[in-house]
Amino acid sequence: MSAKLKDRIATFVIIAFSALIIALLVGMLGYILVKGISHIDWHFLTAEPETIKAGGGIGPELFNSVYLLILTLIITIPLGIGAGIYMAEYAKEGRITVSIRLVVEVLSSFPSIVVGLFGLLVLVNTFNFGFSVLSGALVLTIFNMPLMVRVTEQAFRNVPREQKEAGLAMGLSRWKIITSILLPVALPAIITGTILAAGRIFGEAAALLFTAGLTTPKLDFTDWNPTSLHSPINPLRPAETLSVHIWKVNSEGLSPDAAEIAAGSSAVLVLMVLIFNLLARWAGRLLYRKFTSIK
Amino acid sequence: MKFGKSAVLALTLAFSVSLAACGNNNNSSSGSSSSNNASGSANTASSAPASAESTLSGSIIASGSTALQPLVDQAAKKFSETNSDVSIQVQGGGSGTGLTQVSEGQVQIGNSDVFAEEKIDDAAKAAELKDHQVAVVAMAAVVNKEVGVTNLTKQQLVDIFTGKVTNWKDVGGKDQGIVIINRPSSSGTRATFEKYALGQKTEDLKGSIQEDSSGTVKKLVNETPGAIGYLAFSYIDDTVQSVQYDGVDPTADNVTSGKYPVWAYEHMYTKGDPDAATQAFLDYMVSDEVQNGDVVELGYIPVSKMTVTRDKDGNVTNK
Amino acid sequence: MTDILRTEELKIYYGQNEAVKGVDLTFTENSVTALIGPSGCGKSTFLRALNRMNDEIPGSRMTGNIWIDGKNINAPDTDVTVLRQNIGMVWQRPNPFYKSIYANIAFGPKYHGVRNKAELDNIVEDSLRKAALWDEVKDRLHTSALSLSGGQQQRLCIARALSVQPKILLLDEPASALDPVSTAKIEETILQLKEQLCIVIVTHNMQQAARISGHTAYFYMGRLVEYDKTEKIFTNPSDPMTQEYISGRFG
Amino acid sequence: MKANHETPPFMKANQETPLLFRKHRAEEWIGRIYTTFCVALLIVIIVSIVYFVASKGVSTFAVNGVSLSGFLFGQNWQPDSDKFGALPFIFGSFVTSLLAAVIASPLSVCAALFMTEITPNWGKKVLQPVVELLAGIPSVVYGFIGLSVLVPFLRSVFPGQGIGVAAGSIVLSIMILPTITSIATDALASLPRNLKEASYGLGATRWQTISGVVIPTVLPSILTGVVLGMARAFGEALAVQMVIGNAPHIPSSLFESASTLTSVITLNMSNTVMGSVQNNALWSMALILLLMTFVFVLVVRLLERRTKI
Repeated sequence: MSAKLKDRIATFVIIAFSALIIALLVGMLGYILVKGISHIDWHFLTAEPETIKAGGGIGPELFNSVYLLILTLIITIPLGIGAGIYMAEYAKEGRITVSIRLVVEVLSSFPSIVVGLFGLLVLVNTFNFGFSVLSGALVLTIFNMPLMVRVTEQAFRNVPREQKEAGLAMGLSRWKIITSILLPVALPAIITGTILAAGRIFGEAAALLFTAGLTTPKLDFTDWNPTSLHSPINPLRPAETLSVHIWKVNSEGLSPDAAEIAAGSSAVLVLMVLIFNLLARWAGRLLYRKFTSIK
Repeated sequence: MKFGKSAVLALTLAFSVSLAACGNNNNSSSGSSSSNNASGSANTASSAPASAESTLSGSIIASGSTALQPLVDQAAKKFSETNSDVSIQVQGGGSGTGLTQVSEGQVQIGNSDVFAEEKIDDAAKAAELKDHQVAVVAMAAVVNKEVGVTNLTKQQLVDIFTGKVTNWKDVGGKDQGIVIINRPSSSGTRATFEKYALGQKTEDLKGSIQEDSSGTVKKLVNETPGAIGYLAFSYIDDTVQSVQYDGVDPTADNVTSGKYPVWAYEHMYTKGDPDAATQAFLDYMVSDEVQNGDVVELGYIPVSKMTVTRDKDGNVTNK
Repeated sequence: MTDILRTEELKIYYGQNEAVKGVDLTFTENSVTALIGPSGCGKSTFLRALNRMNDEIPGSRMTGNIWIDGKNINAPDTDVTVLRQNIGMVWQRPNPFYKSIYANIAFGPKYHGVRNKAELDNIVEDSLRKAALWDEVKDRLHTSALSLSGGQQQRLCIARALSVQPKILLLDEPASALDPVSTAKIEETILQLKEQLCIVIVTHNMQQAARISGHTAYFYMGRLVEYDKTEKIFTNPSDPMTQEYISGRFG
Repeated sequence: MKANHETPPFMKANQETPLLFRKHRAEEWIGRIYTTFCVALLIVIIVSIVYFVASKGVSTFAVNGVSLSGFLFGQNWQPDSDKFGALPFIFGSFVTSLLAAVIASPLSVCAALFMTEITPNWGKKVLQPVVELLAGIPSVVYGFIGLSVLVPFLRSVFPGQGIGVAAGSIVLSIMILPTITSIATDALASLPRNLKEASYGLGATRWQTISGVVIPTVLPSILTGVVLGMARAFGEALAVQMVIGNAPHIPSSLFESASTLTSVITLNMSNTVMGSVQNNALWSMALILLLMTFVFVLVVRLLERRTKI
């Protein structure tokens, strides 16, 4: 076989495999959307799920997913950014820094089910938070923090060194330099990374099975007292998220339209992830422009 | 299981500080309500009596069996309507989790598909739990509609689930291989089926499929040629073929009359005697309103209708 | 003319490598001193020692004395943030903050306690005027500093350094990345600032050193080879090495 | 000799306002303490995860007296008869993640080559977002599609019930595709241009350049991606559990039902009571998953060290 022929064949194989990957995604998205999108309407998005009757919705689940995400981000962002800043600005190269980096790496590669079990054991049982939004949010924090640390560290390292020098030469404290000079420059990258991580949180299910639970109490959207059981914002109520709902409906669903609900929920979930992706790209570009240059 | 106290303490500290650090509304409120929750038992009558018709108050958490959860949930909503000071939270998590949590005092009610003695290794711990049987769930073997079998004897089922018979033609069906869709070894449904349908424990066969959830079992039996599984009555519909057991139809009437033996109680366990609010709720669960209404609606069999009773060792007596 | 800054036996190490090998130099008020020498001769390292910026480089170490204002700043109890407020610095590449022109200048004074808006406005205008940038930017003070040209950005950096009213200004090749027109403007600015400040400038450009500085120091291999009036250095240096360097035989 | 002139006015001003300086000093400390706390929290989290999982996982052997070798190498998983052989699950985890890597690696490398060597422009615009989206799809959705599309397909084409090792591996391979692709792409993109130009300059074809120069140079990076992908596959729970069949046996064919560590934990954890032997055995499996994470990270580290040299 001549070199040229080999080259042709190889090129063909590479292109064919790449096309296969695109086809896979298109096929999967197409399947989910075709099956699910016809089921999505306002009623589906807002109604409560039904146990045995058809026509249930995913309103509480959708709310739970969003609420859990927000709570997680509120806990994670300050902690993750703090630790990321430490890694980028305070840590001196040495054994300790190397081992912290290892910790971040290991923590971000823990299987979600193991972290979920840890949550079950420690948060749900030992601390007695029960199956709750809070347990779920803390477990998701464990996932999200290493990601945030990496994103933040990288973003800070990408800020031109001269910015920091300029601040130092003016006699600013290190903390002032970090918060007032470096952070605004690093922020677009941090936000993009956070949104992408948020997409992952949104889809997480395995860990939440054991922490946020498989149920949702009846939510009363007029009750905003966080200690009341039926209040949507009570952090100690169980909360079944959208991805957990898919798993449950798929496996335990009694209602006659369980398959459609699973498909519809999957479509909503995938659309949300798509939105997160687009939002991350858009926000990143917009913020970068806003922070760096010409109005 | 006991961990080093200091480790737990350190961890508590770390988490609470981390919560304080972010200092947001939700979290600060969670702190206060978590301490409410941590007090464990129901919080009786601390607030002023709100409604005239009810003197009960407290908060109840029931967790455990996912099979029982819809029923308890539905009943709890109704109960709260008339007893507005009692808040009831119903959580899933599985029978094992429910028993763990009630035994550790984390919840007031642990829902279980099986007798606590079958799950809890520590006999003393199991003895602390008080059983409240609120419904009966019966199950039947189901087969793929194509296999051409509508009745199986106990022996035939044993032969199938132990792998002695591997083709439907040997039990009166088509010439087709048998695919077993079983449950995992920890499943309460499997325990019931093995105990009362097969009369013996079975080993997991090589190549058999195991699913914990009834929905998946139904889907697979429907789709897989030659499949056999077992489902609670409430899951059985026309996508699968339910099978007579020794010639007895799997119907609710046959269960209540004691003719059809493959059934089990749904249990709601409390640790010792329940407090007033919990007791009232448990009483409500076995009231006619729930038994003839929600229980039947959700596909369980009313425990009140049963003409026979059964103890944890499987001894059946007429009422 | 009074002395304001003086180094004695200043030695700087990067790890095992001795980058500056004992330099004694004195700088006076209202003067421009040029530090020249081939790349790697230690002149930039020396400059960065004067406001202790070398502290930020891991593994660097410094011995000897730097007297400013009657205090040895190479002492452990020196508060470097106070020191650096009194010594401004501008680098080769302009590094304005990613903020508006106004915010770039007002940032330092605000941090150091100026809260009054009118006073801030004054400082901003004053600093920009001193850096000869006011007329070019006065109508767009609140646009991004990065929308300025390179030369303008560099003068903005000078203005920023001036905003906290330093007595000493360190310039590390401030014009080497700029076009000739911008360079001329920077040099003009430097000459004006000389009236109020002690300026130390590192430069590779012989003509520039000749044009703006009163004194010149020639560094080679971490040593101060020769220090004298600029005129003398460029016309009749006493050391043959200096002669070789300024006549362009190496470097 | 000391300089003799008045203290400059600005310096005086600073000395007269120690309050501001105290504020700045305090600010500095707050920042340092806060960030250090955040990092310490990470360490607390990882230590407590390891501690709690290990203390439960070890009690199977220490408290319940199950033999460690019986657990690791036993083939019989019959908790009711006190047989706790976890080998089928360990085997299942390794086989599915290895197979997933075998399926995904060539696809990923081709995608990476497509994006960097063949049509960088078009590749970046189309394939890159596709890969990122694949990474974003939640695992339950993969499981859902696996069960609804892949299993019936396999059932109709191959012997068996469609459910099994093959289905699990294929689902996993699609899930880890983005991991390997993005790492391989980064490695290829950072390759010095002159390396390839030298090869083209000698008259080599594109494929000769790729196979002779490019791939050997970036092989350690690609392997890093493969290992990271395997690590993800090893720990994935729901998607696998939905399609693999969960029989506690070592399968004899790709189309036979099998189990992984994660699937057996998912199925049984909520059905068992904490403190019971069976429950502890599940924690032991979680401990294996945890330890494997460390192994994967270690392997990645070793590979990265090789990349640097």
